[in-house]
Amino acid sequence: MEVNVEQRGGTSVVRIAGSVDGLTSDALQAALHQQIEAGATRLVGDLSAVDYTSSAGLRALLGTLKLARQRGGDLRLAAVQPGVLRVLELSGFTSILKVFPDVDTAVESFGA
Amino acid sequence: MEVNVEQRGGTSVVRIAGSVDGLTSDALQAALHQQIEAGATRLVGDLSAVDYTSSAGLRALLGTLKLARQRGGDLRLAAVQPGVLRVLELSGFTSILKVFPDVDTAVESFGA
Amino acid sequence: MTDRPADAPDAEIVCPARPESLAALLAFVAEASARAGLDRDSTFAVRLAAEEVCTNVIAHAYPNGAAGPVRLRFRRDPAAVLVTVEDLGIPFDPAQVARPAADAAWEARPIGGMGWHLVRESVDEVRHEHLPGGGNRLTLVKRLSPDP
Amino acid sequence: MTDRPADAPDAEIVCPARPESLAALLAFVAEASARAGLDRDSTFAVRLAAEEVCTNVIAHAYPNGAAGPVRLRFRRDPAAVLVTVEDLGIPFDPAQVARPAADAAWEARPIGGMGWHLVRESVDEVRHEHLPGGGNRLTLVKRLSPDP
Ligand SMILES: Nc1ncnc2c1ncn2[C@@H]1O[C@H](COP(=O)(O)OP(=O)(O)O)[C@@H](O)[C@H]1O
Ligand SMILES: Nc1ncnc2c1ncn2[C@@H]1O[C@H](COP(=O)(O)OP(=O)(O)O)[C@@H](O)[C@H]1O
Repeated sequence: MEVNVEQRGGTSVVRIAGSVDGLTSDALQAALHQQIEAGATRLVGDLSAVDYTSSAGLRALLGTLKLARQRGGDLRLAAVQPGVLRVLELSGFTSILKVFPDVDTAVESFGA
Repeated sequence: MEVNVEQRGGTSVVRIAGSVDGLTSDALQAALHQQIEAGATRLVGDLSAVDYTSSAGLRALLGTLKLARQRGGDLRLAAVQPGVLRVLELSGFTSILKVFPDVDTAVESFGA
Repeated sequence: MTDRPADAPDAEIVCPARPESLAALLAFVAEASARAGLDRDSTFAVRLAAEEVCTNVIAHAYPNGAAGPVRLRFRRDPAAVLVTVEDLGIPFDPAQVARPAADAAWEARPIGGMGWHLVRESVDEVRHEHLPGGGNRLTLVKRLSPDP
Repeated sequence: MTDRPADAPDAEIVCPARPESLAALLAFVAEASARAGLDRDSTFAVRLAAEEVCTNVIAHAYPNGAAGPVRLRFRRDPAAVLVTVEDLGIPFDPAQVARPAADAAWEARPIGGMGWHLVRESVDEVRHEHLPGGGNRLTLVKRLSPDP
Protein backbone atom coordinates (compact mmCIF):
# COMPACT_ATOMS: atom_id res chain seq x y z
CA MET A 1 0.00 0.00 0.00
CA GLU A 2 1.14 3.53 -0.71
CA VAL A 3 -0.21 6.79 0.62
CA ASN A 4 0.38 10.22 -0.89
CA VAL A 5 -1.04 13.52 0.27
CA GLU A 6 -1.74 16.53 -1.90
CA GLN A 7 -3.15 19.86 -0.70
CA ARG A 8 -6.08 21.22 -2.71
CA GLY A 9 -7.10 24.56 -1.20
CA GLY A 10 -8.13 23.81 2.37
CA THR A 11 -8.51 20.09 1.69
CA SER A 12 -5.99 17.28 1.90
CA VAL A 13 -6.42 14.69 -0.82
CA VAL A 14 -5.02 11.41 0.44
CA ARG A 15 -4.38 9.07 -2.45
CA ILE A 16 -4.22 5.46 -1.33
CA ALA A 17 -2.98 2.73 -3.64
CA GLY A 18 -2.97 -1.01 -3.13
CA SER A 19 -4.56 -3.15 -0.42
CA VAL A 20 -5.73 -1.98 2.98
CA ASP A 21 -5.50 -4.99 5.25
CA GLY A 22 -4.16 -6.04 8.62
CA LEU A 23 -0.64 -5.49 7.31
CA THR A 24 -1.13 -1.95 6.05
CA SER A 25 -4.03 -0.38 7.94
CA ASP A 26 -1.85 0.95 10.76
CA ALA A 27 0.27 2.86 8.25
CA LEU A 28 -2.87 4.27 6.63
CA GLN A 29 -4.32 5.32 9.96
CA ALA A 30 -1.03 6.95 10.94
CA ALA A 31 -0.89 8.92 7.68
CA LEU A 32 -4.49 10.08 8.03
CA HIS A 33 -4.17 11.04 11.69
CA GLN A 34 -0.95 12.88 10.97
CA GLN A 35 -2.88 15.15 8.61
CA ILE A 36 -5.48 15.85 11.27
CA GLU A 37 -2.87 16.49 13.96
CA ALA A 38 -1.24 18.95 11.57
CA GLY A 39 -4.53 20.81 11.37
CA ALA A 40 -5.77 19.43 8.05
CA THR A 41 -9.16 18.15 9.18
CA ARG A 42 -10.82 18.23 5.74
CA LEU A 43 -9.78 15.01 4.13
CA VAL A 44 -10.66 13.36 0.85
CA GLY A 45 -9.63 9.73 0.51
CA ASP A 46 -8.94 8.95 -3.13
CA LEU A 47 -9.64 5.22 -3.29
CA SER A 48 -9.46 4.85 -7.06
CA ALA A 49 -6.38 2.63 -6.73
CA VAL A 50 -7.48 0.61 -3.69
CA ASP A 51 -8.28 -2.94 -4.76
CA TYR A 52 -9.06 -4.42 -1.34
CA THR A 53 -10.04 -3.63 2.20
CA SER A 54 -10.79 -5.79 5.20
CA SER A 55 -12.26 -4.76 8.53
CA ALA A 56 -8.79 -3.48 9.43
CA GLY A 57 -9.26 -0.79 6.78
CA LEU A 58 -12.73 0.00 8.13
CA ARG A 59 -11.22 0.61 11.55
CA ALA A 60 -8.72 3.07 10.12
CA LEU A 61 -11.42 4.92 8.18
CA LEU A 62 -13.87 5.09 11.09
CA GLY A 63 -11.18 6.18 13.54
CA THR A 64 -10.15 8.92 11.13
CA LEU A 65 -13.74 9.97 10.45
CA LYS A 66 -14.40 10.37 14.16
CA LEU A 67 -11.25 12.33 14.81
CA ALA A 68 -11.77 14.62 11.80
CA ARG A 69 -15.38 15.40 12.75
CA GLN A 70 -14.49 15.99 16.39
CA ARG A 71 -12.08 18.65 15.10
CA GLY A 72 -14.75 20.22 12.90
CA GLY A 73 -13.68 18.57 9.64
CA ASP A 74 -14.63 15.42 7.78
CA LEU A 75 -13.31 12.43 5.88
CA ARG A 76 -14.98 11.90 2.51
CA LEU A 77 -14.22 9.22 -0.02
CA ALA A 78 -13.88 9.36 -3.78
CA ALA A 79 -13.74 6.86 -6.65
CA VAL A 80 -14.32 3.78 -4.50
CA GLN A 81 -13.97 0.58 -6.55
CA PRO A 82 -16.77 -2.03 -6.53
CA GLY A 83 -15.24 -4.63 -4.20
CA VAL A 84 -14.24 -2.04 -1.63
CA LEU A 85 -17.61 -0.28 -1.97
CA ARG A 86 -19.36 -3.54 -1.17
CA VAL A 87 -17.38 -3.86 2.06
CA LEU A 88 -18.35 -0.30 2.99
CA GLU A 89 -21.99 -1.04 2.26
CA LEU A 90 -22.06 -4.36 4.10
CA SER A 91 -20.69 -2.72 7.19
CA GLY A 92 -23.10 0.20 7.03
CA PHE A 93 -20.33 2.72 6.45
CA THR A 94 -22.05 4.27 3.45
CA SER A 95 -24.73 5.60 5.81
CA ILE A 96 -22.20 7.63 7.82
CA LEU A 97 -19.46 8.33 5.24
CA LYS A 98 -19.98 10.51 2.17
CA VAL A 99 -18.81 8.79 -1.00
CA PHE A 100 -18.27 10.76 -4.24
CA PRO A 101 -17.72 9.52 -7.78
CA ASP A 102 -14.43 11.38 -8.19
CA VAL A 103 -11.90 13.47 -6.31
CA ASP A 104 -12.97 16.81 -7.79
CA THR A 105 -16.55 16.40 -6.65
CA ALA A 106 -15.40 15.31 -3.19
CA VAL A 107 -13.11 18.33 -2.86
CA GLU A 108 -15.85 20.69 -4.07
CA SER A 109 -18.30 19.21 -1.55
CA PHE A 110 -16.29 20.95 1.17
CA GLY A 111 -17.40 24.20 -0.46
CA ALA A 112 -13.87 25.35 -1.25
CA MET B 1 14.90 -2.46 14.37
CA GLU B 2 15.24 1.29 14.73
CA VAL B 3 17.74 3.62 13.14
CA ASN B 4 18.57 7.13 14.33
CA VAL B 5 21.16 9.48 12.89
CA GLU B 6 23.02 12.15 14.79
CA GLN B 7 25.61 14.52 13.31
CA ARG B 8 28.89 14.80 15.24
CA GLY B 9 31.07 17.34 13.45
CA GLY B 10 31.70 15.92 9.99
CA THR B 11 30.59 12.44 11.00
CA SER B 12 27.16 10.83 11.00
CA VAL B 13 26.59 8.54 13.96
CA VAL B 14 23.98 5.98 12.98
CA ARG B 15 22.54 4.34 16.06
CA ILE B 16 20.94 1.00 15.26
CA ALA B 17 18.78 -0.80 17.80
CA GLY B 18 17.27 -4.28 17.61
CA SER B 19 17.84 -7.09 15.14
CA VAL B 20 19.30 -6.77 11.67
CA ASP B 21 17.86 -9.62 9.67
CA GLY B 22 16.14 -10.35 6.40
CA LEU B 23 13.15 -8.35 7.60
CA THR B 24 15.02 -5.20 8.54
CA SER B 25 18.26 -5.06 6.56
CA ASP B 26 16.73 -3.23 3.60
CA ALA B 27 15.58 -0.43 5.90
CA LEU B 28 19.07 -0.25 7.43
CA GLN B 29 20.74 -0.14 4.04
CA ALA B 30 18.32 2.56 2.87
CA ALA B 31 19.05 4.70 5.95
CA LEU B 32 22.82 4.31 5.53
CA HIS B 33 22.81 4.99 1.79
CA GLN B 34 20.60 8.00 2.31
CA GLN B 35 23.32 9.52 4.49
CA ILE B 36 25.93 8.92 1.81
CA GLU B 37 23.72 10.29 -0.97
CA ALA B 38 23.24 13.40 1.17
CA GLY B 39 27.02 13.82 1.24
CA ALA B 40 27.69 12.36 4.69
CA THR B 41 30.27 9.75 3.73
CA ARG B 42 31.90 9.48 7.17
CA LEU B 43 29.69 7.06 9.04
CA VAL B 44 29.92 5.49 12.47
CA GLY B 45 27.55 2.62 13.12
CA ASP B 46 26.69 2.49 16.83
CA LEU B 47 25.88 -1.19 17.31
CA SER B 48 25.64 -1.12 21.10
CA ALA B 49 21.93 -1.97 20.93
CA VAL B 50 22.08 -4.50 18.10
CA ASP B 51 21.45 -7.98 19.48
CA TYR B 52 21.49 -9.94 16.24
CA THR B 53 22.63 -9.90 12.66
CA SER B 54 22.40 -12.44 9.86
CA SER B 55 24.09 -12.37 6.47
CA ALA B 56 21.38 -9.90 5.42
CA GLY B 57 22.95 -7.40 7.82
CA LEU B 58 26.42 -8.15 6.46
CA ARG B 59 25.18 -7.32 2.97
CA ALA B 60 23.88 -3.95 4.13
CA LEU B 61 27.14 -3.16 5.95
CA LEU B 62 29.39 -4.22 3.06
CA GLY B 63 27.29 -2.38 0.49
CA THR B 64 27.48 0.75 2.63
CA LEU B 65 31.21 0.36 3.27
CA LYS B 66 31.91 0.13 -0.45
CA LEU B 67 29.76 3.12 -1.32
CA ALA B 68 31.21 5.26 1.47
CA ARG B 69 34.82 4.47 0.51
CA GLN B 70 34.14 5.05 -3.18
CA ARG B 71 32.99 8.53 -2.16
CA GLY B 72 36.12 9.12 -0.08
CA GLY B 73 34.57 8.31 3.30
CA ASP B 74 34.25 5.21 5.43
CA LEU B 75 31.90 3.16 7.58
CA ARG B 76 33.29 2.33 11.02
CA LEU B 77 31.58 0.38 13.76
CA ALA B 78 31.40 0.97 17.50
CA ALA B 79 30.35 -1.02 20.57
CA VAL B 80 29.64 -4.24 18.72
CA GLN B 81 28.10 -6.86 21.04
CA PRO B 82 29.64 -10.35 21.30
CA GLY B 83 27.15 -12.33 19.18
CA VAL B 84 27.20 -9.79 16.37
CA LEU B 85 31.00 -9.48 16.60
CA ARG B 86 31.30 -13.22 16.13
CA VAL B 87 29.29 -13.01 12.91
CA LEU B 88 31.56 -10.21 11.68
CA GLU B 89 34.63 -12.27 12.53
CA LEU B 90 33.35 -15.50 11.00
CA SER B 91 32.67 -13.72 7.76
CA GLY B 92 36.04 -11.98 7.66
CA PHE B 93 34.50 -8.53 7.99
CA THR B 94 36.76 -7.54 10.87
CA SER B 95 39.68 -7.58 8.43
CA ILE B 96 38.12 -4.90 6.23
CA LEU B 97 35.94 -2.96 8.68
CA LYS B 98 37.33 -0.90 11.54
CA VAL B 99 35.65 -1.75 14.84
CA PHE B 100 36.00 0.55 17.89
CA PRO B 101 35.08 -0.05 21.51
CA ASP B 102 32.81 2.98 21.71
CA VAL B 103 31.26 5.73 19.62
CA ASP B 104 33.61 8.50 20.79
CA THR B 105 36.71 6.59 19.74
CA ALA B 106 35.14 5.75 16.39
CA VAL B 107 34.22 9.39 15.75
CA GLU B 108 37.70 10.57 16.79
CA SER B 109 39.30 8.04 14.45
CA PHE B 110 38.10 10.17 11.54
CA GLY B 111 40.42 12.86 12.89
CA ALA B 112 37.65 15.37 13.46
CA MET C 1 -5.83 -31.97 12.74
CA THR C 2 -5.60 -34.41 9.89
CA ASP C 3 -2.93 -34.81 7.26
CA ARG C 4 -2.77 -32.58 4.26
CA PRO C 5 -3.86 -34.52 1.17
CA ALA C 6 -0.98 -36.28 -0.52
CA ASP C 7 -1.80 -34.73 -3.89
CA ALA C 8 -1.67 -31.13 -2.72
CA PRO C 9 1.46 -30.78 -0.63
CA ASP C 10 1.49 -27.01 -0.89
CA ALA C 11 -2.17 -26.38 -0.15
CA GLU C 12 -1.72 -25.81 3.56
CA ILE C 13 0.05 -23.41 5.87
CA VAL C 14 0.68 -23.93 9.58
CA CYS C 15 2.23 -21.16 11.61
CA PRO C 16 2.14 -19.58 15.04
CA ALA C 17 -1.06 -17.62 15.66
CA ARG C 18 0.88 -14.37 15.93
CA PRO C 19 0.72 -11.04 14.12
CA GLU C 20 4.07 -11.83 12.46
CA SER C 21 2.36 -14.71 10.65
CA LEU C 22 -0.35 -12.67 8.95
CA ALA C 23 1.75 -11.80 5.89
CA ALA C 24 2.52 -15.47 5.28
CA LEU C 25 -1.13 -16.44 5.68
CA LEU C 26 -2.33 -13.76 3.26
CA ALA C 27 0.39 -14.61 0.73
CA PHE C 28 -0.62 -18.25 0.93
CA VAL C 29 -4.27 -17.46 0.23
CA ALA C 30 -3.38 -15.11 -2.62
CA GLU C 31 -1.15 -17.70 -4.24
CA ALA C 32 -3.65 -20.53 -3.79
CA SER C 33 -6.46 -18.40 -5.25
CA ALA C 34 -4.39 -17.48 -8.27
CA ARG C 35 -3.38 -21.10 -8.79
CA ALA C 36 -7.01 -22.19 -8.52
CA GLY C 37 -7.97 -19.69 -11.20
CA LEU C 38 -10.54 -17.80 -9.12
CA ASP C 39 -12.09 -14.75 -10.72
CA ARG C 40 -11.71 -11.29 -9.20
CA ASP C 41 -14.84 -11.34 -7.07
CA SER C 42 -14.21 -14.79 -5.63
CA THR C 43 -10.57 -13.91 -4.97
CA PHE C 44 -11.68 -10.82 -3.04
CA ALA C 45 -14.32 -12.75 -1.07
CA VAL C 46 -12.02 -15.63 -0.11
CA ARG C 47 -9.22 -13.26 0.82
CA LEU C 48 -11.53 -11.19 2.99
CA ALA C 49 -13.07 -14.16 4.81
CA ALA C 50 -9.67 -15.77 5.34
CA GLU C 51 -8.08 -12.55 6.61
CA GLU C 52 -10.89 -11.92 9.09
CA VAL C 53 -10.82 -15.46 10.42
CA CYS C 54 -7.03 -15.56 10.72
CA THR C 55 -6.90 -12.16 12.40
CA ASN C 56 -9.43 -13.38 14.93
CA VAL C 57 -7.53 -16.57 15.66
CA ILE C 58 -4.36 -14.51 16.13
CA ALA C 59 -6.13 -12.05 18.43
CA HIS C 60 -8.44 -14.31 20.39
CA ALA C 61 -7.76 -18.06 20.15
CA TYR C 62 -4.89 -18.17 22.64
CA PRO C 63 -5.69 -15.69 25.40
CA ASN C 64 -3.47 -17.35 27.97
CA GLY C 65 0.23 -17.35 27.27
CA ALA C 66 2.16 -18.53 24.24
CA ALA C 67 0.50 -18.64 20.84
CA GLY C 68 -0.36 -22.05 19.46
CA PRO C 69 -0.70 -22.87 15.78
CA VAL C 70 -3.11 -21.73 13.12
CA ARG C 71 -3.50 -24.11 10.19
CA LEU C 72 -5.13 -23.03 6.97
CA ARG C 73 -6.01 -25.30 4.08
CA PHE C 74 -7.25 -24.28 0.67
CA ARG C 75 -9.14 -26.71 -1.51
CA ARG C 76 -10.58 -26.08 -4.92
CA ASP C 77 -13.47 -28.34 -5.80
CA PRO C 78 -15.23 -28.18 -9.16
CA ALA C 79 -18.00 -25.95 -7.85
CA ALA C 80 -16.54 -24.37 -4.72
CA VAL C 81 -13.47 -23.30 -2.80
CA LEU C 82 -13.13 -24.60 0.75
CA VAL C 83 -10.87 -22.79 3.19
CA THR C 84 -10.35 -24.57 6.49
CA VAL C 85 -8.86 -22.77 9.47
CA GLU C 86 -7.93 -24.75 12.55
CA ASP C 87 -6.61 -23.70 15.91
CA LEU C 88 -5.96 -25.48 19.20
CA GLY C 89 -7.29 -22.57 21.22
CA ILE C 90 -10.35 -21.80 23.30
CA PRO C 91 -13.73 -23.03 22.05
CA PHE C 92 -15.24 -20.48 19.72
CA ASP C 93 -18.49 -20.90 17.81
CA PRO C 94 -19.02 -17.99 15.40
CA ALA C 95 -22.78 -18.63 15.43
CA GLN C 96 -22.66 -16.93 18.83
CA VAL C 97 -21.29 -13.67 17.41
CA ALA C 98 -24.14 -11.18 17.10
CA ARG C 99 -24.58 -9.19 13.91
CA PRO C 100 -23.21 -5.73 14.62
CA ALA C 101 -25.54 -2.76 14.59
CA ALA C 102 -24.86 -0.86 11.38
CA ASP C 103 -27.35 1.95 11.86
CA ALA C 104 -25.93 3.97 14.75
CA ALA C 105 -24.90 7.56 14.09
CA TRP C 106 -21.17 8.06 13.55
CA GLU C 107 -20.53 9.22 17.12
CA ALA C 108 -21.99 6.01 18.51
CA ARG C 109 -20.58 3.63 15.90
CA PRO C 110 -18.15 1.21 17.56
CA ILE C 111 -14.73 0.83 15.96
CA GLY C 112 -14.40 -2.86 15.21
CA GLY C 113 -16.77 -5.78 15.51
CA MET C 114 -17.30 -6.10 11.75
CA GLY C 115 -15.07 -9.10 11.10
CA TRP C 116 -17.52 -11.97 11.42
CA HIS C 117 -20.25 -10.09 9.65
CA LEU C 118 -17.97 -9.68 6.63
CA VAL C 119 -17.03 -13.36 6.73
CA ARG C 120 -20.66 -14.41 6.62
CA GLU C 121 -21.45 -12.01 3.80
CA SER C 122 -18.43 -13.04 1.74
CA VAL C 123 -18.81 -16.80 1.68
CA ASP C 124 -21.82 -19.04 1.15
CA GLU C 125 -21.40 -21.27 4.14
CA VAL C 126 -19.48 -21.29 7.42
CA ARG C 127 -19.14 -24.59 9.28
CA HIS C 128 -17.76 -24.89 12.78
CA GLU C 129 -16.53 -28.02 14.56
CA HIS C 130 -14.88 -28.44 17.92
CA LEU C 131 -11.76 -30.54 17.38
CA PRO C 132 -11.63 -33.72 19.47
CA GLY C 133 -8.46 -32.75 21.34
CA GLY C 134 -9.58 -29.15 21.86
CA GLY C 135 -9.56 -26.31 19.39
CA ASN C 136 -11.72 -25.33 16.46
CA ARG C 137 -12.10 -26.06 12.79
CA LEU C 138 -13.86 -23.46 10.68
CA THR C 139 -14.69 -24.30 7.09
CA LEU C 140 -15.50 -21.44 4.75
CA VAL C 141 -17.28 -22.48 1.58
CA LYS C 142 -17.31 -20.13 -1.40
CA ARG C 143 -19.40 -21.45 -4.26
CA LEU C 144 -18.07 -20.65 -7.71
CA SER C 145 -20.32 -19.63 -10.56
CA PRO C 146 -19.86 -22.00 -13.50
CA ASP C 147 -17.81 -20.62 -16.39
CA PRO C 148 -20.08 -18.69 -18.74
CA MET D 1 7.42 -35.11 4.67
CA THR D 2 6.28 -37.00 7.74
CA ASP D 3 3.70 -36.10 10.33
CA ARG D 4 4.41 -33.68 13.10
CA PRO D 5 4.76 -35.59 16.35
CA ALA D 6 1.46 -35.94 18.17
CA ASP D 7 2.89 -34.57 21.39
CA ALA D 8 4.17 -31.32 19.89
CA PRO D 9 1.39 -29.94 17.73
CA ASP D 10 2.85 -26.48 17.59
CA ALA D 11 6.44 -27.40 16.88
CA GLU D 12 6.22 -27.01 13.13
CA ILE D 13 5.49 -24.33 10.60
CA VAL D 14 4.62 -24.87 6.93
CA CYS D 15 4.26 -21.91 4.64
CA PRO D 16 4.91 -20.80 1.08
CA ALA D 17 8.61 -20.31 0.34
CA ARG D 18 8.10 -16.61 -0.25
CA PRO D 19 9.59 -13.47 1.27
CA GLU D 20 6.23 -12.71 2.95
CA SER D 21 6.70 -15.87 5.03
CA LEU D 22 10.03 -14.93 6.60
CA ALA D 23 8.50 -13.03 9.53
CA ALA D 24 6.35 -16.04 10.44
CA LEU D 25 9.32 -18.41 10.19
CA LEU D 26 11.53 -16.23 12.38
CA ALA D 27 8.74 -15.71 14.94
CA PHE D 28 8.24 -19.45 15.07
CA VAL D 29 11.92 -20.11 15.75
CA ALA D 30 12.08 -17.36 18.38
CA GLU D 31 9.05 -18.72 20.18
CA ALA D 32 10.22 -22.33 20.01
CA SER D 33 13.68 -21.37 21.32
CA ALA D 34 12.19 -19.46 24.22
CA ARG D 35 9.84 -22.31 25.04
CA ALA D 36 12.75 -24.77 24.90
CA GLY D 37 14.66 -22.62 27.38
CA LEU D 38 17.73 -22.10 25.18
CA ASP D 39 20.40 -19.78 26.53
CA ARG D 40 21.38 -16.60 24.71
CA ASP D 41 24.20 -18.06 22.65
CA SER D 42 22.22 -21.09 21.50
CA THR D 43 19.22 -18.90 20.71
CA PHE D 44 21.42 -16.69 18.53
CA ALA D 45 23.03 -19.66 16.78
CA VAL D 46 19.77 -21.47 16.05
CA ARG D 47 18.11 -18.28 14.86
CA LEU D 48 21.02 -17.48 12.56
CA ALA D 49 21.21 -20.95 11.04
CA ALA D 50 17.43 -21.14 10.60
CA GLU D 51 17.23 -17.68 9.02
CA GLU D 52 20.00 -18.42 6.53
CA VAL D 53 18.52 -21.76 5.52
CA CYS D 54 14.99 -20.36 5.18
CA THR D 55 16.19 -17.35 3.21
CA ASN D 56 17.98 -19.69 0.83
CA VAL D 57 14.94 -21.92 0.35
CA ILE D 58 12.85 -18.82 -0.35
CA ALA D 59 15.40 -17.48 -2.81
CA HIS D 60 16.58 -20.62 -4.54
CA ALA D 61 14.49 -23.75 -3.99
CA TYR D 62 11.75 -22.94 -6.49
CA PRO D 63 13.43 -21.21 -9.43
CA ASN D 64 10.67 -22.08 -11.91
CA GLY D 65 7.31 -20.54 -11.27
CA ALA D 66 5.14 -20.61 -8.18
CA ALA D 67 6.67 -21.08 -4.76
CA GLY D 68 6.13 -24.41 -3.07
CA PRO D 69 6.19 -24.99 0.67
CA VAL D 70 8.91 -24.67 3.28
CA ARG D 71 8.37 -26.74 6.40
CA LEU D 72 10.37 -26.13 9.55
CA ARG D 73 10.33 -28.30 12.64
CA PHE D 74 11.94 -27.56 15.96
CA ARG D 75 12.75 -30.35 18.37
CA ARG D 76 14.41 -30.06 21.74
CA ASP D 77 16.21 -33.21 22.84
CA PRO D 78 17.96 -33.47 26.20
CA ALA D 79 21.35 -32.63 24.72
CA ALA D 80 20.56 -30.84 21.46
CA VAL D 81 18.13 -28.83 19.42
CA LEU D 82 17.22 -30.19 15.99
CA VAL D 83 15.82 -27.85 13.37
CA THR D 84 14.56 -29.56 10.23
CA VAL D 85 13.85 -27.57 7.09
CA GLU D 86 12.14 -29.28 4.19
CA ASP D 87 11.28 -28.08 0.72
CA LEU D 88 9.92 -29.74 -2.41
CA GLY D 89 12.25 -27.79 -4.66
CA ILE D 90 15.32 -28.47 -6.75
CA PRO D 91 17.95 -30.83 -5.35
CA PHE D 92 20.41 -28.88 -3.24
CA ASP D 93 23.27 -30.39 -1.26
CA PRO D 94 24.94 -27.74 0.91
CA ALA D 95 28.14 -29.80 0.99
CA GLN D 96 28.63 -28.49 -2.55
CA VAL D 97 28.70 -24.85 -1.44
CA ALA D 98 32.30 -23.66 -1.34
CA ARG D 99 33.56 -21.76 1.66
CA PRO D 100 33.64 -18.12 0.66
CA ALA D 101 36.95 -16.28 0.44
CA ALA D 102 37.15 -14.01 3.47
CA ASP D 103 40.52 -12.46 2.76
CA ALA D 104 39.97 -10.32 -0.32
CA ALA D 105 40.45 -6.56 -0.01
CA TRP D 106 37.23 -4.60 0.44
CA GLU D 107 37.04 -3.57 -3.22
CA ALA D 108 37.05 -7.22 -4.29
CA ARG D 109 34.88 -8.61 -1.51
CA PRO D 110 31.66 -10.02 -2.98
CA ILE D 111 28.40 -8.87 -1.40
CA GLY D 112 26.66 -12.05 -0.32
CA GLY D 113 27.68 -15.68 -0.33
CA MET D 114 28.13 -15.85 3.46
CA GLY D 115 24.92 -17.66 4.35
CA TRP D 116 26.04 -21.28 4.31
CA HIS D 117 29.32 -20.48 5.96
CA LEU D 118 27.45 -18.95 8.89
CA VAL D 119 25.14 -21.95 9.10
CA ARG D 120 28.07 -24.34 9.35
CA GLU D 121 29.79 -22.22 11.97
CA SER D 122 26.64 -21.79 14.07
CA VAL D 123 25.52 -25.37 14.45
CA ASP D 124 27.40 -28.56 15.24
CA GLU D 125 26.06 -30.69 12.45
CA VAL D 126 24.23 -30.24 9.15
CA ARG D 127 22.57 -33.26 7.57
CA HIS D 128 21.12 -33.31 4.11
CA GLU D 129 18.72 -35.84 2.59
CA HIS D 130 16.97 -35.88 -0.75
CA LEU D 131 13.29 -36.51 -0.06
CA PRO D 132 11.85 -39.55 -1.87
CA GLY D 133 9.30 -37.58 -3.88
CA GLY D 134 11.73 -34.76 -4.70
CA GLY D 135 12.89 -31.95 -2.46
CA ASN D 136 15.31 -31.65 0.39
CA ARG D 137 15.45 -32.15 4.12
CA LEU D 138 18.14 -30.28 6.02
CA THR D 139 18.64 -31.06 9.67
CA LEU D 140 20.56 -28.58 11.76
CA VAL D 141 21.86 -29.96 15.04
CA LYS D 142 22.87 -27.56 17.80
CA ARG D 143 24.32 -29.37 20.80
CA LEU D 144 23.52 -27.81 24.14
CA SER D 145 26.04 -27.54 26.92
CA PRO D 146 24.74 -29.27 30.05
CA ASP D 147 23.45 -26.96 32.76
CA PRO D 148 26.33 -25.94 35.00
N1 LIG E 1 -11.06 -17.42 16.99
C1 LIG E 1 -11.72 -16.82 18.03
N2 LIG E 1 -11.60 -17.29 19.28
C2 LIG E 1 -12.23 -16.71 20.30
N3 LIG E 1 -13.00 -15.62 20.17
C3 LIG E 1 -13.20 -15.09 18.95
C4 LIG E 1 -12.55 -15.66 17.82
N4 LIG E 1 -12.92 -14.92 16.75
C5 LIG E 1 -13.74 -13.97 17.18
N5 LIG E 1 -13.92 -14.05 18.52
C6 LIG E 1 -14.78 -13.18 19.34
O1 LIG E 1 -15.82 -12.65 18.51
C7 LIG E 1 -15.80 -11.22 18.55
C8 LIG E 1 -16.25 -10.63 17.23
O2 LIG E 1 -15.25 -10.81 16.24
P1 LIG E 1 -15.22 -9.88 14.95
O3 LIG E 1 -16.58 -9.84 14.37
O4 LIG E 1 -14.14 -10.33 14.06
O5 LIG E 1 -14.91 -8.43 15.48
P2 LIG E 1 -13.60 -7.89 16.25
O6 LIG E 1 -12.53 -8.93 16.12
O7 LIG E 1 -13.30 -6.62 15.54
O8 LIG E 1 -14.07 -7.68 17.68
C9 LIG E 1 -14.38 -10.85 18.96
O9 LIG E 1 -14.32 -9.61 19.58
C10 LIG E 1 -14.04 -11.99 19.91
O10 LIG E 1 -14.53 -11.73 21.20
N1 LIG F 1 17.85 -24.21 -0.87
C1 LIG F 1 18.66 -24.00 -1.92
N2 LIG F 1 18.32 -24.49 -3.13
C2 LIG F 1 19.11 -24.28 -4.19
N3 LIG F 1 20.28 -23.60 -4.15
C3 LIG F 1 20.67 -23.08 -2.99
C4 LIG F 1 19.89 -23.25 -1.81
N4 LIG F 1 20.54 -22.65 -0.80
C5 LIG F 1 21.67 -22.12 -1.31
N5 LIG F 1 21.77 -22.38 -2.63
C6 LIG F 1 22.88 -21.99 -3.52
O1 LIG F 1 24.06 -21.84 -2.71
C7 LIG F 1 24.61 -20.52 -2.90
C8 LIG F 1 25.28 -20.05 -1.63
O2 LIG F 1 24.30 -19.74 -0.64
P1 LIG F 1 24.67 -18.76 0.55
O3 LIG F 1 25.93 -19.22 1.17
O4 LIG F 1 23.53 -18.67 1.48
O5 LIG F 1 24.92 -17.35 -0.10
P2 LIG F 1 23.92 -16.41 -0.94
O6 LIG F 1 22.53 -16.92 -0.74
O7 LIG F 1 24.18 -15.07 -0.36
O8 LIG F 1 24.40 -16.53 -2.37
C9 LIG F 1 23.45 -19.67 -3.35
O9 LIG F 1 23.86 -18.56 -4.08
C10 LIG F 1 22.65 -20.65 -4.19
O10 LIG F 1 23.19 -20.73 -5.49
